[in-house]
Amino acid sequence: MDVSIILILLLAGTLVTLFSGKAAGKVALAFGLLALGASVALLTKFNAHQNIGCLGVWMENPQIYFALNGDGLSLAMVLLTTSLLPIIMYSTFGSEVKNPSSFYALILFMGFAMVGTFLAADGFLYYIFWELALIPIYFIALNWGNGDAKERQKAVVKFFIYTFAGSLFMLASFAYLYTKAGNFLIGNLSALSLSADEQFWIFLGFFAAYAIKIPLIPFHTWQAAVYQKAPTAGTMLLSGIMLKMGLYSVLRWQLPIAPYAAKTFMTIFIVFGIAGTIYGSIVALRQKDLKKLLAYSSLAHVGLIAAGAYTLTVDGLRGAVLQMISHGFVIVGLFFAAEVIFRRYQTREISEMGGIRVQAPKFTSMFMILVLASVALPSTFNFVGEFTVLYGLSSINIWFPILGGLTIILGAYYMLKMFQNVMLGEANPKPFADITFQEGLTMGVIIAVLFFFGLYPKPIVDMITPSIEQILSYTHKL
Amino acid sequence: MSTVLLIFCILSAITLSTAFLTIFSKQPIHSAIYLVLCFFSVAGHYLLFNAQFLAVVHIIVYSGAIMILFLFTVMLMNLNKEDEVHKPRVTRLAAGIIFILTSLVLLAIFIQTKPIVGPYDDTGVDYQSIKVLGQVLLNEYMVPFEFASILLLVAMIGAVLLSKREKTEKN
Amino acid sequence: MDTAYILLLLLAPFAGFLFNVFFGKKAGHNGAGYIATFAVFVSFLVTLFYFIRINQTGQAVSVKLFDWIQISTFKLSFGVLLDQLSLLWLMFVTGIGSLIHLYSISYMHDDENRHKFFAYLNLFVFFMITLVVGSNLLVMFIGWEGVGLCSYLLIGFWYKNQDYNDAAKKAFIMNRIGDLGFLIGMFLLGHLFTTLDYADMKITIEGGTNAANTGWIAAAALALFIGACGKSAQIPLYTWLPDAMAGPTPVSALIHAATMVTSGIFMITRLNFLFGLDNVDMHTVNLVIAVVGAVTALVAATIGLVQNDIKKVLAYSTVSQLGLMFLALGLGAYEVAVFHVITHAFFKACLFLGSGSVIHAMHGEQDMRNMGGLKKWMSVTYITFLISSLAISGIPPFSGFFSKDEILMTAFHSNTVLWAIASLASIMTAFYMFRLLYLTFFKEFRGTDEQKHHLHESPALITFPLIVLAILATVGGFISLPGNSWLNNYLAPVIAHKGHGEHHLDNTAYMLMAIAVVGGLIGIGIAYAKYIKKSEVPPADAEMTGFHKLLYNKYYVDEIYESLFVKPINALSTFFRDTLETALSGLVYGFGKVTNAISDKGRLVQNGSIGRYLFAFTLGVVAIITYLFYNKIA
Amino acid sequence: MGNVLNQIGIENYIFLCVILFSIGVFGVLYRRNAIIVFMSIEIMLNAVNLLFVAFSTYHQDAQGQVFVFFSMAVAAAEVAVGLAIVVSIFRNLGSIDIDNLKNLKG
Amino acid sequence: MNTLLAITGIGVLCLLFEIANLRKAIVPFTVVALLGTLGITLSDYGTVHSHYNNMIVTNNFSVSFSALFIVLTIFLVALSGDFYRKTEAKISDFVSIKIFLLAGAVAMVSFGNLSMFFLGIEVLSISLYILAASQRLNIRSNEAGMKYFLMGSFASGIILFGICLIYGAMGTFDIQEISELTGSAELPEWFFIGIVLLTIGMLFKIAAVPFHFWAPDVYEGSPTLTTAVMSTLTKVVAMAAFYKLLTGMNANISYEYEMVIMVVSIASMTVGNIMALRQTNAKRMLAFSGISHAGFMLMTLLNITSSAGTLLYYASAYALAGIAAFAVILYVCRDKENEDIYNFNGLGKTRPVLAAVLTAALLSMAGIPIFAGFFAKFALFSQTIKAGYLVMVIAAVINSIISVGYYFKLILAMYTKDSTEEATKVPVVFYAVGVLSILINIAIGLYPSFVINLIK
Repeated sequence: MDVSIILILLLAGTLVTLFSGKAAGKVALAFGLLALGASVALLTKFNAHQNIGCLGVWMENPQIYFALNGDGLSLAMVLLTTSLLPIIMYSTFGSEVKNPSSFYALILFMGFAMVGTFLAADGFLYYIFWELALIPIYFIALNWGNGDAKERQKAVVKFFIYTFAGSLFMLASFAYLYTKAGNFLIGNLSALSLSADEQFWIFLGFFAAYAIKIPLIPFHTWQAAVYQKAPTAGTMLLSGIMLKMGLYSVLRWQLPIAPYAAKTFMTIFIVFGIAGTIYGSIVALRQKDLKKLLAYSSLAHVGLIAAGAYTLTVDGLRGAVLQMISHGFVIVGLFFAAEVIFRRYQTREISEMGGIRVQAPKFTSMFMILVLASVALPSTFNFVGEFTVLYGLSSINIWFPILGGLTIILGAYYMLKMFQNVMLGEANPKPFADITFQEGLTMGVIIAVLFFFGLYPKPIVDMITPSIEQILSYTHKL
Repeated sequence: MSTVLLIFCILSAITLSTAFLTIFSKQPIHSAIYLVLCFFSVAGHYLLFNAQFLAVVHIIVYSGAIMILFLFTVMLMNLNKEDEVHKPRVTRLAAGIIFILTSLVLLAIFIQTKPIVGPYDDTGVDYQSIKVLGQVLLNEYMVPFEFASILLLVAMIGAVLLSKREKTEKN
Repeated sequence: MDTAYILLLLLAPFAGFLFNVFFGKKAGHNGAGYIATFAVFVSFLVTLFYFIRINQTGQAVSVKLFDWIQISTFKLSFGVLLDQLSLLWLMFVTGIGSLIHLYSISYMHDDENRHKFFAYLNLFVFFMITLVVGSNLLVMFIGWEGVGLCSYLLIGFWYKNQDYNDAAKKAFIMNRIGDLGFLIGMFLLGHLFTTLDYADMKITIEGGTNAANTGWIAAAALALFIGACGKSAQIPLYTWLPDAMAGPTPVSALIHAATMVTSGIFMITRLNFLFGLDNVDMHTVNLVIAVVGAVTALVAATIGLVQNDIKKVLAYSTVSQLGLMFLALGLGAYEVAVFHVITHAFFKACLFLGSGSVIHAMHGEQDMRNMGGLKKWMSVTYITFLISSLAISGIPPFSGFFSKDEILMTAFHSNTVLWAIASLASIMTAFYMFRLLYLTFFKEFRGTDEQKHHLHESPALITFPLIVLAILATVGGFISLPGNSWLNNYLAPVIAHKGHGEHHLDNTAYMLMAIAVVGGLIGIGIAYAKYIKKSEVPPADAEMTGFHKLLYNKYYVDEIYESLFVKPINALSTFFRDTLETALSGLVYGFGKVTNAISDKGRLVQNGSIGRYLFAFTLGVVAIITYLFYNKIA
Repeated sequence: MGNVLNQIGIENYIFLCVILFSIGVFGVLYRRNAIIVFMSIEIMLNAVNLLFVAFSTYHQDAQGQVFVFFSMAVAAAEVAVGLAIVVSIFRNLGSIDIDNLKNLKG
Repeated sequence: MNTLLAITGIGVLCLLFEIANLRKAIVPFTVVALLGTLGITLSDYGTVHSHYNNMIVTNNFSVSFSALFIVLTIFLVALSGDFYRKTEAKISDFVSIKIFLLAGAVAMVSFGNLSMFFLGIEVLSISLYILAASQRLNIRSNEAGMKYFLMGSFASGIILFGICLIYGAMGTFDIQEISELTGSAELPEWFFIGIVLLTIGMLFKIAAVPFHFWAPDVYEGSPTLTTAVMSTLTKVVAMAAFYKLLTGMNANISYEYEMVIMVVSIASMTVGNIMALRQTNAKRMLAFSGISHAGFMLMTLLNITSSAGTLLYYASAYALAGIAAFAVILYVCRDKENEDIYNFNGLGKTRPVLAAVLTAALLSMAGIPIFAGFFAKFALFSQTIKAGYLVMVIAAVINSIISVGYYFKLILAMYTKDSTEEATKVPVVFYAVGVLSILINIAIGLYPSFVINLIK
């Protein structure tokens, strides 16, 4: 058994779901859980130091391999995906979904593409999965999204074209690398000795793809609108997992292939990330739409993660990975909270909320915990990540953590402000039923994960550290 | 100046001037007639090359068939009166400029790219009698020859297709 | 065995928290309160056990629970260190904590969400214990942020009032500013020492420090001090504390007087081996600490002079007292600071609880202008309040006298300017405390008849903690008598002495004591003259003028901060949201729009005319040929 | 009989054909009557045919002349089809002015 | 050679069927017969034959491309049955013309002599003139036919001139001999002029800027099935023939020539894509898209010695996607006056399979994996980079981005707008053609080496 089993499961799930009519949701969830089970089984194999990677020839000319990574970093990201997928699917059970078979099939397919992206060890394969992930989310956002259809179209199409545009530059970079190396295996690509100029251009090519996907400012303009317009499940997929594709790719592809460029321009890219953090936090302050606010908070967080990734230190990278995972969980939880409110109030305007706490104490507590996790309260998972990232940044220049750390101040500011406006105050005249079991379970699972790894991140750290050291070894060879 | 050259010059003058007249004539019928003259002068060139067979075929095909078709169409459409509006002056001027440009550029190139000067090949072997042409055409060029029939078949089907009235059509 | 006890110590309040969160509502009317109190009391017992043990053996207990965060160069574990300092802190955290829990049962008797209240209180105690017992800075940071969180939750306990929520938010954010400093300090120390463990850092420092690093160590110390400023409400991060009085009064007593706000002092004392380093950079840092402390003490005291809200006065008094403690820290007298922390915990907790008792009786009224003459109805509250006021004013033999005197003495030996400032602050303290006392308990009642009708002494659950705390406020000073200090000996293993720890009882000392006492009495005297003799009542808000108004409005610091930071950031946010985002987005759309516009124009070229197409064709031919054979033509 | 080109020179033929070809191009651009445009195209083809024959003589090779046959066949086919199109346009529009054919644009 | 014979045989048989009054059988027969022909063609794979004095030369290049053309023709013929249902009397003519067109196409990739090439291209063109103008009562069809005819003949004249000059320089029409002669030192300049004129003629045929103006008008005006032929079959035929001409005659491509190709290629991509953005007619939009794809395919000429496989792949990917797209367009615009995009509204709901097919086709053209179009683009990019034309690749990348804009316009119409009319019954042939071609597209997308390695 190797990691391809997860891909097979998800793809099979897609097909089965597509033809399972009304029961689609449950079928999809079952497949999602199966994939999670498979990932966990693979984890045990991995922990027993067995090889779970996969290498097969796909085509001879051009030489392309069906190669999948079986290392800790990939596995961690796969676990993130396969554990969030069931949560996301389960979270939709509380609301009516039209045309459910297509909807859940698309979600599973999205999962398939994302898992593929995280696993691929062949650049070409990776690129295919990378692009493939765009299609389902495009349709999910387009067909199941909310708000004015015209506006939504505009936002979604912009998102698609924008991200696609970025990735084409990556494709060009890969094409160039291929002419140099003769194949796409990550090991061979990283082993190439490219000149400084070549590295610079390749780095930029990758950067175009990743900066838009992550997104880093000023390439983020698609983000808020799409998050707002997409259905919540789509937003969760986007923010919880898809953003991480970009960040993961920075670690997996960009840094090892163009280490010299990464080193030379490190400061610039760190500044990009940190600027995004501050900018995102500030913009989030005055958002009127709950989902948009969360979108900007995402922007702020990923900026910091990216900054950490570009430090080229073990701490920065490790922190980035930890932060990726924790952010994945917490942002899914937060978007779900927004959805819970939407189910009851049919609005996302913060100004129309307020005074919910009186009516829904359980929901309030859970929401509060998620808010706190998102502002990286120690003992939550997010703190572990943020601390490590900031520590990594501090080893480059002490001003980086000072500026990047502004996020813990501004983050607290906008999140608490949001919480205050949404939840607190005199009781809202509109009734608000406290959360159902289904909703409680969804949030409860996320919260449990956040606290468990917040106090005991060791399993993940142990899993990812060898991969990170491997990645950094390419940058040290210079 | 040899006789041949003189003949060449006269023929060329006729060719070019009739070609021009074809274009400048306001009446399509006149154009057609000038074009026939032009074709005849080209046939004269062929004869100058001693390519009698080709000259004859040329006259039969162009002057005989093609031009008849043209004339027939012109008459069918009753276009013998002067009813054509000229293109705008600018366009005509541009056309003139393009003409000059094209011919100048091409001429310039060909003047500059004269092949090696020297006596022309004269193998003395017969290469353009009907017999030789027939052999080349039906031996070496048998496949294109047959293929040309497909071309003509297509043209034939097409001409019918384009002009045949269907039963369902009202007019 | 230690592990089990320590887990009990830590987890008892946490268990209480969990119980109250999930079952508190079903646990009977006062069930939540008793369980919470019991939970904290259990911790107190464990603490007591270890306290007694360490007094006998002098052996610190250190336990590593599990590995937590891994940094490239070192691992941070979740470790617990029970030494003299942490146990001392635990004693009054859990001790006073238990009392205040007890008090709260009655105080929060009528609140529908009291189970939540106790849950939060338990959670607070849990985090406070974590903060104190952590064996490294990161564990302390958990507690550090955790108590901030609980403070946030409890300040905003009455969440229907958005002003309270604002106050809570403000507290959290200002704390976070300090927390960033704390984090930066940790990073710097991490790079310097490759550990954040106190013990390891201490060993490294005692082994001698690299001179090149001293600047960085000082920077780290400064960063940590910023953290302390946030938590302990020092200039410039003090404005949240007065606002934090929005929370229920027991919270003010526990968190915003006795325990949480002293974390900054705890942290610096904890790191005394670091802050006490003898080099130029560190001296500067210490001077900064001392000056900040002194100035805070004075500024807060001046504001406290004119406040009319009973809790606000106490809040500014707390800020002021904390300032004095920082002054002591800055001067290197760590045990003195600790001493004042303890005495302050006693009398200030007592004062807050007393004011709570008053507010309770007044049904939520906090404005002293509407009180007066309460001693008739509330004798126990009055007496305990009086004792505590005497203590804070530095009147012997109450505890405050001893601790404050030590601070002043230390200051006098180091820097007379600081001493003068501190003394002035002390005089003011005496004045406003007695102003408070007189306005509240003396003269005629100035409230409504309705309020008057309901006035009553508080029940035993409220008065019992008051009495206990009043006793402690009276005798607490004896733990560190000048010349014969039990406290100094007790803390000796954890505080590196540099020789000026104790002051000999020479003439100067006696003179200073006298000055302090006289100063205190002068303050009391002025208050007496003003409010008893002249029977003045502070004017209504609108009638205030000049300096009085400036003080009453706290020097407009809040407003200054508002317009310096909050408004610009919000304006920036609006600008980003409305302008920059649109512009950036427009830029991206712009590409689309431009291409579309080109497309629209381009369509006009394709006008359907064969002539034009042929022209283009021919021009293309000519162009290509000309380009390719240019050298031939020319 | 000797090579005619010895007396005329291949370049003269090339020039003639180039000019004739250009006249054809000119006609295509100049006129808007479809039939005349069409005739101009025939002029172009004839120019090339003439050049073929010239080259045939130049190389003393029959293939060039054979090619002219094909070219004629093509011309004939084109004329047949082209005139059919012209006729059907004339039937629909009553005009064969190519500048009136502007329904398809943009 | 056998292929050519078989194809003409089928064409003639079609005509005979008409006489025998077997109209209903024409389409099925043709499809089956073409499948047979495909088999015959493929049986020649791996061998090099030259027939009849080098008139026809079959090699892997010609076999592979012929096979592609036959496959495309099968699809196109299959769609004819429904398309010509109203003018059934003429169906034999239409089908046979398509078959002869295929014969011309095959001749254009397997010629060994320029005369075959010339006749091939004329058969192809004349067939198309006829097909374009074939709706004789439709003024738009007339106009399209006229435009195509006039410009096509003009281009034929230029091609002929080019061939003539090559002959003048070489004294032969045989590709093999020409290729040998190009090595000699005293190469008359005429040859290059000839090549350039030939190039221009071919650029016209593939509709590259600035010789592209006919394409949108003709595509729009022609009957939709004819448009399908032009945009899929003709385009790839012309491109393949162009490629074969240049390689076959061993034309030493100079730097300037490459510059011209580059400029034309970039211009085609850019103009095609930008102009497509604001089109409302689906056919017209695909015409412009075709122009941009021509630009892409021209990139193969920059690395001419080794890019035949890539060209075949790109051509297959593009043409198959085109067939799939046109199958859907044909269905949607069956009884419509025009092919405007609003006709596609709500197709995602009424006809999900067809909508999916069209979506997939457009995604393939846009170059999104797993569809073949993506791999084609990639192969093209890497090859061009290898040849050292980074600028080209960047231009191509930017163009790919623009192209997504208009492809998505159609997709959006299908999925986000509501249908205005009742769905009519879909003849199964549309499903069959659409799904099959898209499946082949995906299949070669997953196994590109299968196609790319056909020509090494």
